[in-house]
Amino acid sequence: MTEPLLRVENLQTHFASELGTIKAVDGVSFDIPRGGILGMVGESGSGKSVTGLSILRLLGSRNATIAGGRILFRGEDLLTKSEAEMRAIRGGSISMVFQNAMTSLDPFFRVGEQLVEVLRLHQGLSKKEAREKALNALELVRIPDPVAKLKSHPHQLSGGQRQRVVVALALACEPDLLIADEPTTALDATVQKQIIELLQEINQELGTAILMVTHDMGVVAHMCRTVAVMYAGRIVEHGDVADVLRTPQHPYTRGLMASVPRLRTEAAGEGHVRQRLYQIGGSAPLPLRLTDGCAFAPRCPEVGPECWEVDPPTVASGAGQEAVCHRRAEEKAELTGVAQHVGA
Amino acid sequence: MLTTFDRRGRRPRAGRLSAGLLALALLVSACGGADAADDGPAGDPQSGGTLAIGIESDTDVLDPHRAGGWVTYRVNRQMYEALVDEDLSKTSEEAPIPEIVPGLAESWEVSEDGLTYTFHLREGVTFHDGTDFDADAVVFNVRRMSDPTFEFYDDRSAGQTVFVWQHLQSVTAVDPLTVEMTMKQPFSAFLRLLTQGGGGSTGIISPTALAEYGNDEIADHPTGTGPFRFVDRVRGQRITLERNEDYWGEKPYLDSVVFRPLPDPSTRVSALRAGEVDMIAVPSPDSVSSLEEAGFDVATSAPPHLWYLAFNMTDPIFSDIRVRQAVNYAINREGMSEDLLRGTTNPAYSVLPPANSAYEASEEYFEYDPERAKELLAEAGYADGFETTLMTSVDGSGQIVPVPMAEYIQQDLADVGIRVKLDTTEWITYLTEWAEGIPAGTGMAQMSWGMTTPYWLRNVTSSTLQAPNGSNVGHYSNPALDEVMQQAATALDEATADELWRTAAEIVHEDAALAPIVNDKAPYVLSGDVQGFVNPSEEWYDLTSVWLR
Amino acid sequence: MVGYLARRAGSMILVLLGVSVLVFLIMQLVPGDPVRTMLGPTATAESIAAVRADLGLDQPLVQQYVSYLGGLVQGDLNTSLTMAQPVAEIVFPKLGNTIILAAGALVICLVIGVPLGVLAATRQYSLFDRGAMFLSLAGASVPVYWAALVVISVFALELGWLPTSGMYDVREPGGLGDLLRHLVLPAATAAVVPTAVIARLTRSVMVEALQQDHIRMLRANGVPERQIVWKHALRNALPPIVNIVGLQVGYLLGGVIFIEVVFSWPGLGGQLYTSITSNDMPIIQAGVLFIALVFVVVNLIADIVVALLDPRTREAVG
Amino acid sequence: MSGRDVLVQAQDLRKVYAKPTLFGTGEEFVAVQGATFDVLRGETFGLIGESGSGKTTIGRMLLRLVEPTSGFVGFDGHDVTRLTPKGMRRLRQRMQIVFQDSGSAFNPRRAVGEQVAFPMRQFDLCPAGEVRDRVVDLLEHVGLRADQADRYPHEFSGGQRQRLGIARALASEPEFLLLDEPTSALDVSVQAQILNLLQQLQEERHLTMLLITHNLALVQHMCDRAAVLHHGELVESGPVDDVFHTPQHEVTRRLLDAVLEPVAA
Amino acid sequence: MTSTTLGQKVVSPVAAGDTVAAHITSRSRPALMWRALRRDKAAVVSIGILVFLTLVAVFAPLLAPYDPLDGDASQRLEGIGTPGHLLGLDGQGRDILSRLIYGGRYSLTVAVLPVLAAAPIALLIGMFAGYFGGRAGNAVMRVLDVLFAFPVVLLAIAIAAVLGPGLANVMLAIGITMVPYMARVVYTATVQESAKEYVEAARAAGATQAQILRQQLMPNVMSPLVVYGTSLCGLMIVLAAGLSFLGVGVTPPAPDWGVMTSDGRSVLLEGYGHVATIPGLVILVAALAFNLIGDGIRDALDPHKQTS
Repeated sequence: MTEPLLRVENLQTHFASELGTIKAVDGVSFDIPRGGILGMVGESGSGKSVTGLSILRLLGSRNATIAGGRILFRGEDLLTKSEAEMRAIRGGSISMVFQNAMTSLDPFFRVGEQLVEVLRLHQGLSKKEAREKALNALELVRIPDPVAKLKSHPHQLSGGQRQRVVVALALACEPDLLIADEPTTALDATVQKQIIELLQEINQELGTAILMVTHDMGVVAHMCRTVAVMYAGRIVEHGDVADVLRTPQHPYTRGLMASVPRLRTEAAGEGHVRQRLYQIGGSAPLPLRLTDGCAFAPRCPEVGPECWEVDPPTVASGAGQEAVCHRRAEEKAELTGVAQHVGA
Repeated sequence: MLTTFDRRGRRPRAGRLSAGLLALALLVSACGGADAADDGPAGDPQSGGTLAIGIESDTDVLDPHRAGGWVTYRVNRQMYEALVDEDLSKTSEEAPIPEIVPGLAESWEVSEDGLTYTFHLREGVTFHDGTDFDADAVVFNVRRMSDPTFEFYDDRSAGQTVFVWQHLQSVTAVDPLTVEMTMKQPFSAFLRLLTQGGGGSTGIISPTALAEYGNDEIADHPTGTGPFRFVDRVRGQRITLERNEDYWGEKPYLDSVVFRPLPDPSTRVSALRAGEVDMIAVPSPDSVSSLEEAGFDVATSAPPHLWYLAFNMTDPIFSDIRVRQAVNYAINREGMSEDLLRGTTNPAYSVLPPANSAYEASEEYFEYDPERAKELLAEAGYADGFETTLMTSVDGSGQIVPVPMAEYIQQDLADVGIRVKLDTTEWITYLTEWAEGIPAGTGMAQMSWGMTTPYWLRNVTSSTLQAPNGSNVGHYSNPALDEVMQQAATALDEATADELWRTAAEIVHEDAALAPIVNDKAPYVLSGDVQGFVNPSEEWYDLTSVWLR
Repeated sequence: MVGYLARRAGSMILVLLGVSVLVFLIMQLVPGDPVRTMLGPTATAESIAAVRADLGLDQPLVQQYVSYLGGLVQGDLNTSLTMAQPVAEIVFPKLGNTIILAAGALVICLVIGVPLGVLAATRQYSLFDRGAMFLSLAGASVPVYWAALVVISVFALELGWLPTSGMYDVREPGGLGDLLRHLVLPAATAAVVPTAVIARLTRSVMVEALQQDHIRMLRANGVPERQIVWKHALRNALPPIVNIVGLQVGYLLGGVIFIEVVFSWPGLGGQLYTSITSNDMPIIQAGVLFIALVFVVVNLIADIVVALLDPRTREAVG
Repeated sequence: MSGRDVLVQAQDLRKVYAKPTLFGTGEEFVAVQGATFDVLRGETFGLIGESGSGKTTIGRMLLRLVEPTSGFVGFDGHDVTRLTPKGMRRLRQRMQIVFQDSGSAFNPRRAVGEQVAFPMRQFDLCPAGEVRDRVVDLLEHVGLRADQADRYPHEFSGGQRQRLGIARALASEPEFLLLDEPTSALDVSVQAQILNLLQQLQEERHLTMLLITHNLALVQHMCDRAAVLHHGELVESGPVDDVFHTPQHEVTRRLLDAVLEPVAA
Repeated sequence: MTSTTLGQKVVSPVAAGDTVAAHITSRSRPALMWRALRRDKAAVVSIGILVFLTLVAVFAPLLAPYDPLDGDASQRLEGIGTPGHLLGLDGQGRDILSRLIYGGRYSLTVAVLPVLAAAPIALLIGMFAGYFGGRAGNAVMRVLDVLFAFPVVLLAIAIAAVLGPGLANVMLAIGITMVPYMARVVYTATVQESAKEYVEAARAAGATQAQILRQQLMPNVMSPLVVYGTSLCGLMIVLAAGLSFLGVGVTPPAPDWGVMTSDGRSVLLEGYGHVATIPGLVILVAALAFNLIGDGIRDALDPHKQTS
């Protein structure tokens, strides 16, 4: 087994609040191999963005602390690095793009200036070299007329172009890992698709690994190889995208998949009866974890008495697909029981 | 009080230090080296140097005819001279009333009937612009102030100087060095009024300059005959004068004089302490003793100044003489002078200020006696006191510290049961309101004023000069007094006039028509470098004798 | 740009016209007769009436105003009632002095206020932040004239470092150096309140600027914090700072009266105060008009600077 | 479908804004142009478009919350664009709007119950004494608790606020409901709740709805007919099946193509 | 209802859900604000100080050791710690402590009353101009522009000069001067709030203009006004003191703190610093307290602070 590019082990990120400690990220572990694309999905407040920010130690707020775990990047624990070392990593070997393309660029500086600033910072280039590389970066993200765009201010670009510039900025120093935090959420559907395709192409061309944080299963389906589903600060299910989407194991994943309206492929015909969507009741909890038990229990259609009291176990199913659920554990136990019985 | 010439210290530093700054300040004074006290004889007067005077407000126009107020006159006086002058070289102690001495007129005669004044002009005098001074120049100036038919007649000058020229019939140049003025009626105060400068003054302006600059612009180009000539003026910052090398008389020692307006008393004192000015007018009473301690000289005098209250005779309460007497008895003038004003004033018991030919000490009137005041009030039917209003300004020329003084009076009157509300107004507004007469509901109004001529009394008590047509703001009316004052004003010789004025003053006292409070000592504070400054019995001074060590 | 300037100039003229009407109306109500003041207590009613007629003060209000405006259009600001001097000769030098004082204060505001606000914002809720903001609030709560006297007593009298008052040494009026020495204390005192205002505003816009997405993007790209703060965040925060600085000019022009009085600074504020109380209409009219003019122009410049600072609006102006 | 009559009618609607620049008004900007369509009684009509396509402006013009520059809006025979303010106020009882939850759809300083009650009082729909009961009924009907009536907007989650928005819109017992991106700010699980609620209510109350959205799947799920907007102009409209299966216009095709279905490749 | 398994009916949210705000907030908005304000130590201390000063002023006759107007000139200017006179005596020999105690009656009134009086006027003007915009609103704002171009202190002096000195007139002058500033705050808030959807919702629900203004906008534009007004109170004490300094303010011998400061300034440099400094510090403390409360209210109204 080769060492993964990024290995997150039992990450704990806590926020101090009046209500007590909010465990926004509560023991999250995952790997991203070199060149891999991991999708991290979940609803707002599930801890997926905090996970992304924790990796680069960009939490900002003074009441946020990384309370435990390890973040191994190329084998080195980022949590032990000094702030100066982290600065060299940020934008150098790991970079990040954020949700809001419209505001992710400094409106007061030209696109070129912003690219050059980052390039010179990390690669110690001369102005001229940096300008050349900036142009390369813009070409890389397939922006039309890149020479002119270098001289543009962000407001002169369309939303899609701006997000391309943001991606260019993130990729300028050819990082090994790109953390994309809902990079397409604020974009129109057509633009969203273009950006996703762009990220895929870059992944293929440069081998940049991507951590794709999103709430949109559609995005995951279209660009990720593996997926982790987060709920209340924990990963409740992960595995290959094909497996998880086709045969979701966790009740939450199942609910999520069922509650999204789909485009029908065939005409419904006149006077058809509209079907209701599946709905997960209630809303996402605050990850306070005052008691043990499954955080999804209050909303779970399959909830059993043990779900309220005992942390659910991790259950593997198929090739690397794992879910954290009492029900699945029971079912598996039954199956193995049957198998053993049969085998015996 | 005599000016002391030989106090120690030049530009001394203030002694008190705030605790936190002590160390720092010590350091600084150690580095700078404290100024050693250089006691010793003043030595002989020497020429040269620039004297900087911190004055209490910016000056009005530098046009002697138009200008009002003492502050401006103190500047104009150094550049302009009138036909007749006062001898300002003596302190109040040496000369309680400055003697009338020749100015631009070397001598003069008054006709028997008191109607004709003949002035013999000084020869060889030139204005600062080189124009010769002669009889035509005098006529030109007088007509500017008094003859509406004259081309250069100026109604503002006329308005300011009407008190001088009110009885003038005509003015003629008999010959180049003789001027004759004819009066409509005898006017015993005329010569004294020619020397005055509280309102407009009669300094002679170069006719050439007047013709060149016109009535309005002449103030920017003062051109007189005086010992100092105008250099420049930066409004709000300074007025600079320099020695007139062609002066006909004793030339000043000083190369130049700078008047620097510093309206805020604390700032004025600070500037003096810091050595930015050599001399200041009107120090705050509380600063005088500490300035003295710090080595500054204080020159006081007894100018014709009276800080007084006028009663509203139309007020039902104050129309009662017993009430007016009670107020007079109730005020502790000594206490005010000593405690509040720290000896910068003298208690005043006479309605005529000391620097006045008709003055006589009249302490028998209204010495502090609150019990007597209470009795009088009880007699008048106010055993429980009453409520009234005292109007006063908050600042102003010669007003000393009007609000604390009014508050002091307020407390004294409260002790005898009179509850006083203060109505305070800024000076200029106050002047207007005051000149309109004391309004109904207000019992008393405060003012400070005075002239070296007893004629002044008429201004504030004559029934013909009741406000708004005069300065009798309390609408006081006493036919007997009017009669005496009329006689005094038209008396042919000064002695007779003075006697009559004394009678008049007595009537005013008897009637308790006014309440004199204090006489200002007009203190000036000087650095030890300033020598030869004399504070005479006037509201102004002469700078020719001043020199710098 | 030209069209914009023309529009702004038009509205400026309207504002100034409004100011002049307002001044005119208010001054009609101020008690006190300037002519009485001019002529002193011994003047007779006739001489007062004569001077009033001479000055046109006996005409109906509207006519007085119209003739004033007529004069103004021809550049005639009239003559001071109390100083018998053309208004322009009094007002312009004093306006100049006030502008010098205000400019000095402004420099201090900017040099101290902006960095203070920036540092406080980067250390939000720290001891430094709380201390700086508390101090600036305290500064704004001090009666200025009292502070002025304390400052004089310490720096001019006790320490003797600087002159107590005035603009120049009266004996030997020096040049720029002399002026600067005299400027330090009054300007510093005048700067206290606006510095507090600017520091507080700077802090709050910087806090906001530092929370913007692109700042996070810069952090994610490893840009050093100092560069983020002083290059990017401050640049973004600058427009509201420029605007508030423009408004502070207004405060300084009119609010330095206390400073001018205590420091005997021969400025327009103190002059206007005296003129209001002495009812010297022509001075007040001109003085207030010119203060308003400077204020309006400064704020126009501030608006243009803001527009030029922001590339999104730059084309609209440039 | 031909049997149903037209409730809302838009004819050649046009809206021109003066583009605000830093310094006053600048050039004009055409937000909507030539918008013509009908909404039939009882149906759900979808208005599809990307950001800036003018869909929200059209919705606001139908309710005359924005004055059309020109064109005609009919509502059950009334000429909406010409009604007097008073007449318009009366008509508003029959047409209501549910906003995208932006946190500002409710007055932050008034209890939500009061805000839901407002239309009832305004249109005098029930005696004052019964308002409270009716509000509670309504809240419970949309899935909220009675005691929440006294709470303030910020005490609710996004999904709950959207329920409140629906309750308020229903308070005046309208016939027509304008849904302006009602779920675009919500998580998918909450979106499903809201969509189901809307469908349920439509059935119960025979509502006519106009759904403004950029989400094509939503339109297909909810709507009978739809129109596609592009740069302020209607490029295509018709029954949802037709529009989605035989798109006539390039814009529609592009939008369909961009839908990312959560289906493993 | 066919495909749903869980949602038999539309399901109520369960207790575990909702946002942070829903958990920690109490019932009403004012209570919530008070809760947030209480956490701000500076604001709490400031409120305490002002309550204390107010009580002292109210019960002045019971608390003051001496008559604030009656002095003993022979003891004048005695310093801090003079037997019987804790804070010394002023230039008239009056007990400074007693004057301070009574002074609150003037200074606190001057601070609060003009702002209270100007607020409704400013509210009316600002909301009118902000909501209706258009020509009338524009005209109103142009008039305000004129007042902005007019330096505040000068305007206050001019008005005070017109009205004459005295407590009531000072308050009137200050009140008038403040109207345009407060109106602009209201105007800005009104313009901002008017664009929000709840206003549109009210319109959609058939609200009249008057209802929108009164019920929807007013409560929302009030809060910036309250914040601004509170800070203004602090400024007003200082401004009123300044007017006293220039002689157009509260008339002596009223023991107004501003009057006391300006009384004492002539002896400030003469070794009697306490006369001006003590009331100056009280003004500083009171003004600071108002400002800190203003800050506190602003923070308390900030939803971010309420929930974090």
